[in-house]
Amino acid sequence: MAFGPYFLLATLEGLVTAAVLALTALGLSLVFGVMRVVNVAHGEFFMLGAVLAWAVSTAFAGHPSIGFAAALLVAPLVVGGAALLSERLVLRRLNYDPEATIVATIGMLYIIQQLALTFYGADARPVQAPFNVRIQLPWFGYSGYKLFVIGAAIVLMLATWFVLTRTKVGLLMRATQYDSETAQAFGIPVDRVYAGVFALGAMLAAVAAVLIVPIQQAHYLMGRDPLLLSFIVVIIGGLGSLRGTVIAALLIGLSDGIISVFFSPTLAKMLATGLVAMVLVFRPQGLFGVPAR
Amino acid sequence: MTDIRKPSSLLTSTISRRNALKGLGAAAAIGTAPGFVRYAQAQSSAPIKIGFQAHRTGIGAAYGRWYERTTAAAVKAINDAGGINGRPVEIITEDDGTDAARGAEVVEKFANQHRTDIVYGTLFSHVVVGSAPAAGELKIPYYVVSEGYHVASGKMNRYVLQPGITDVRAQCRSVAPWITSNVGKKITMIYPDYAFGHDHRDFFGPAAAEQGGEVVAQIPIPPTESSFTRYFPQIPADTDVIYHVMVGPAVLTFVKELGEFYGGSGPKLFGFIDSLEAVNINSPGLEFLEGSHFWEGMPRYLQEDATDAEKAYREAVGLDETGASVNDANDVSTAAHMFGCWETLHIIKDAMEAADYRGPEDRAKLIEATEAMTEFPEGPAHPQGAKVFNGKIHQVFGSQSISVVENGRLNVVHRTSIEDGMYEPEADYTTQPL
Amino acid sequence: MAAVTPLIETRALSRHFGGLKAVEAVDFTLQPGEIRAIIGPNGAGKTTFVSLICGRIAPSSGSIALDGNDITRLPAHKRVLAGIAYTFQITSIFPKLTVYDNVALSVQRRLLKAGRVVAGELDAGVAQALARVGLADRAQTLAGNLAYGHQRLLEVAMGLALEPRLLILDEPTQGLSDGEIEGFIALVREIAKEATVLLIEHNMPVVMQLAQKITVMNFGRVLAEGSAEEIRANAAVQEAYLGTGRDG
Amino acid sequence: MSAVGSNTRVWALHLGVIALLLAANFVLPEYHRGVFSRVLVLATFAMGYNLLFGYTGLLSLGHAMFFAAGLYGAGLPVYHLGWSVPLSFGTGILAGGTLALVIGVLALRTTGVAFMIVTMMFAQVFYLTTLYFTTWTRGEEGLVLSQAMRTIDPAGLDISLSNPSTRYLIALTLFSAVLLLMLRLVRSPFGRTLVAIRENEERMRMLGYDVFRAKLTAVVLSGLFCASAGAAYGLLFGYVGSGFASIQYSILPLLWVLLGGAATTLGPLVGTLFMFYIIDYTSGFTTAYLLLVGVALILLILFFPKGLLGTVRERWLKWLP
Repeated sequence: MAFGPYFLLATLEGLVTAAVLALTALGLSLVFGVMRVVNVAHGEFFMLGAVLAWAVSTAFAGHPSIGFAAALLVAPLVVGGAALLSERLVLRRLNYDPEATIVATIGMLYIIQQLALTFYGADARPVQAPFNVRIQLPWFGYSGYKLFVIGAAIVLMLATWFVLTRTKVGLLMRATQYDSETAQAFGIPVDRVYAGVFALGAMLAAVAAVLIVPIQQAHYLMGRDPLLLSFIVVIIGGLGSLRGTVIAALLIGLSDGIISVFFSPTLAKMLATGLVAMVLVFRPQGLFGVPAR
Repeated sequence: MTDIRKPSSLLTSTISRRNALKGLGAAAAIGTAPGFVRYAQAQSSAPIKIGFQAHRTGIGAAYGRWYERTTAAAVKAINDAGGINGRPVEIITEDDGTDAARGAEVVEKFANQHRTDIVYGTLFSHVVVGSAPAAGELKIPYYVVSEGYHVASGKMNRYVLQPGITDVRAQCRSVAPWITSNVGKKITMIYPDYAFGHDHRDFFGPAAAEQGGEVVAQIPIPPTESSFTRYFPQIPADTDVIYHVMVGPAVLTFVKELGEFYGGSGPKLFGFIDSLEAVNINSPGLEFLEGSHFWEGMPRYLQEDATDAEKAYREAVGLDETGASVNDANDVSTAAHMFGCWETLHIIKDAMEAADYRGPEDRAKLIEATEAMTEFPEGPAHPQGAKVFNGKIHQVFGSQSISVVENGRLNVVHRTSIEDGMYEPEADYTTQPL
Repeated sequence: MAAVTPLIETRALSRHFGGLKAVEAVDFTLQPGEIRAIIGPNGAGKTTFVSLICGRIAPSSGSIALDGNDITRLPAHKRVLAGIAYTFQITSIFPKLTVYDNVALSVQRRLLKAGRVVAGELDAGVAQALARVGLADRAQTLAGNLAYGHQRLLEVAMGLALEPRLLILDEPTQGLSDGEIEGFIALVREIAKEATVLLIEHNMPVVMQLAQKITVMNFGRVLAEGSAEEIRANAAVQEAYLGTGRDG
Repeated sequence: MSAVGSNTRVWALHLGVIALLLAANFVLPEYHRGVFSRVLVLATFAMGYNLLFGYTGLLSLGHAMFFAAGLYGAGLPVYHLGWSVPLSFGTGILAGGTLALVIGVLALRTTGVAFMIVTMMFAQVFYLTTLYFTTWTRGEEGLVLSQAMRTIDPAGLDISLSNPSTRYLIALTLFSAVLLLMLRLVRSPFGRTLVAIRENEERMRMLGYDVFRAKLTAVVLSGLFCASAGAAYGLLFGYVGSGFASIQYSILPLLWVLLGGAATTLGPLVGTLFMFYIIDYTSGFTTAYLLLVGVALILLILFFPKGLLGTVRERWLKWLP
């Protein structure tokens, strides 16, 4: 294939990766930014979203778009509920101590994985896309649904941005993120903000997962890669920076896709990962973070 | 030694319970001291314990589930027919988490804690390789059902055997002639970028070349990958056939994206069913596989010419005619591999009986008896078909099926001969001390 | 010119944060043995200025010399070894370690510089520093459990234990009671016998009692410099600071 | 700080633990002796991690690369070049130390969570490298070091590392050496320096400490300890594979250390043993053992937030190092 179309394809693929990654990472970034805890179970919330999407969509007969729409609604709600529960039962009692939270969320990771294995099974299961449009370009065919995923992610990101910057809820979150003690002093229910943020973070991961399952199947071990990549995106983007998160997701999604045009795939992955690490080494505050002083 | 090396009638699956008991009686009669007789009788009722290293969790869990079912069915069949040397077989299962390090620990647990007679059952190559040193050191026979080329390569040790499933090197070789003469000569290979994929790369290419084929491109995919479309442009335009072998849950994506990329007009496909084990071939997104060909270790769908042994095996394991569980049509089996569990357990039975195995002190004899085996005829013990065993490299060779996807079914179009897959052995375990 | 080389001399020292000129073109000299106070309204750049001297912050331009040797590019820890000690404006101690351990870290640093750490010398050094600030009986308390005033004293003790040539105290009396301030003034006089003291202070009576010379900063620049009387009389200072001042 | 009385007590405790472990070689049932052999090596890995995480306060998620550097650094020469066991053990440690130096210089430019992510990414590169050079490493599948390769033969003495007792004693020797080194280290001025850096880095800088250098030293020492564990693991148990370089082996030492008690000398051993046996035990009676492990972790951290020994120290034995 000629270089031009090849590059176009790599870019499209990179955009899909970036779209899903941005949503997942945004959830992690919120939790990380506001609560200052590392949620190792974030990837499992993603997986749970995918598994639920399968369960919900197969429960609906008829046109696949009905099941998909239902999944898009139900999966995030259930995952958010689960996250809320674990926040109330565990994280709050740990006082959000960073190290204790790591152990606790590793524990949650095991629990969620095992429950998925027991009740869902070890198989990779596909979910039907709400529509099946194959767009034939002069050089290759491309999935119309993938383009939809990019669009949907943009809409969801905009909605989140709106909530964070234009609503009272967003203000409470930002105030808590800025300085939780002062926020508490000003009568902001920090405790409830934390619970809400944790649930919202998980829901964003779940939404991303519902969007991706028609492309990548639901599997009980699918949470690891999104977790690692999300962490990278959050840090590269700069903590708590929505714009940074999006740009970092684009950077990682695209670099991964485009470098693979030039090198053998595994070597490309090595280079892309090393390169992104070096960005962080020489700009430790991330691309859009403010230097400590 | 020389005696054992000759195939005897005991090695065939025709052995009946009465014969086994007769053999036992003879053995007991040989022991002259009263103490010995008592010992033999006590032994005779105690079960033979087989440690089953299972992938219950981790990436191999889908295979592990069916390996467990097949194992349970085979053990039931063996016990119903009188057990091994008249003793019942007991399976003790430990999860290895599909992890190499845990695999070795589990082998130690079997040998030293559960005191099993042997260890058996592993599929994933890294677990086999990780566990092999422990088996060798503890001198406990380790029968794997893995299809990796590790055992036959000579890199394991004398206690590791693979008598129930053909290795990947032979699989590659045996499908090469059919592909080059029926599908196309210019071949692009897509395979995972680690050892299993590299075996395909290293063994299929030369085999295809021998047949006048040519590998025009090799596309290794990193194992951490979950999306594949961007690799497809590397497939040369003049490719006749894409040879794909992927494992792990991402494979559905792979197949689906291939379909989106080419629509109906791409090169022909030849794949290893490893990709789609435990996956319904009629899953959404897989429609474009229609008309493509697959290697199958054993047919997933019940074929019209299925032997009686095959039908009996399928019934015992609980497979419906589409290769799914009789209890749940969505619970698709790993039919192309799991037959190896059934056959391996029957080989263990035959070898134990040939070695007159009584307990862990006879493990060396058991290894020698297994090494002495040469041929397994098709039958209830070997429903997948006849096989030839090479005791020097501890590896069995059988015929392979090539199937086409027609109307959402996999129909066998060709069966390779055992000779198609044979290669020059590169090792000899029998020279190693026991 | 003068027979004595200044202990600290800065030339055109500046530090900008984005558009903010926190410190701008400051020429400053400090003679050995002085007690110098730096005063000025909040945001005048006092803390940034002393941070430039001790090396916590790198300057945007200008130079700093210690004993006539340029130390502009010297990292902070080497400046400490060269004799510049800094106590933080916001108490910076090791709250989870004992008072003893806090001071021991200073003594250990001094001993490591000289050679090796011998347990006896360590104990003696810690005891001495704690005795000088009056915390000898609190050695085994966790520093985080000390009362605020005592934490400030601990900070000073950590600085003292380094046996510095220049001790920079950043608002040391903030949050201390009147009684504690009395003791503190005596302590600084005691310290000044061996070391030069550079003090940022808001409490004017303290400044007036201690400082031989006062430097007034405003908007990042030096507004005036002189004795207590001169500063009192300076119209610019009155306007900028004392006139609207907090403590009169 | 350390009164003479507590000094004796501390050494007595550590030597006592080592003596107990030595005695265990002769009384433990065969299976558990094998388990302890592995745990001792893995606990050494955890101790190396603890030096950096527990004492210096640097949370790395990339320590699998140091363990694996030791594993491959020792395993590849043995396998491909036929080097002797002691020599390749040395190259394994050297490989880990060199890697730690390079990674340290780069990663220590970052702090906090960025440090965690950078180390994780470098480790990912290392992991992919072991896959990329499959020709040499056999990647995921790995290499078996045969028993013949794992024999030390000084002056005609044939010492096989695959003999259970020999293996146990070698593992114990390594563990004891690193444990006593750690004990000395954390009670030395350098150890106090690391702890103080963990507590308040800025203050340390302003007390005249070269913080970067101290942290780099900690990274290198940590890398050396972890690599020694990796090298020993490969040589003692005869398997070298990419799995040991995966993220899982970066999370495990963190988990072991947090369970046992961060910044306690014996915590890594306790945590590793505890984690091993809880998995071994629960997997015996349920297939859903990960569920129980998860619940156990959460309960543990709720009721023993400082880890097992950390809590013991906090509540009862204040003198525990």
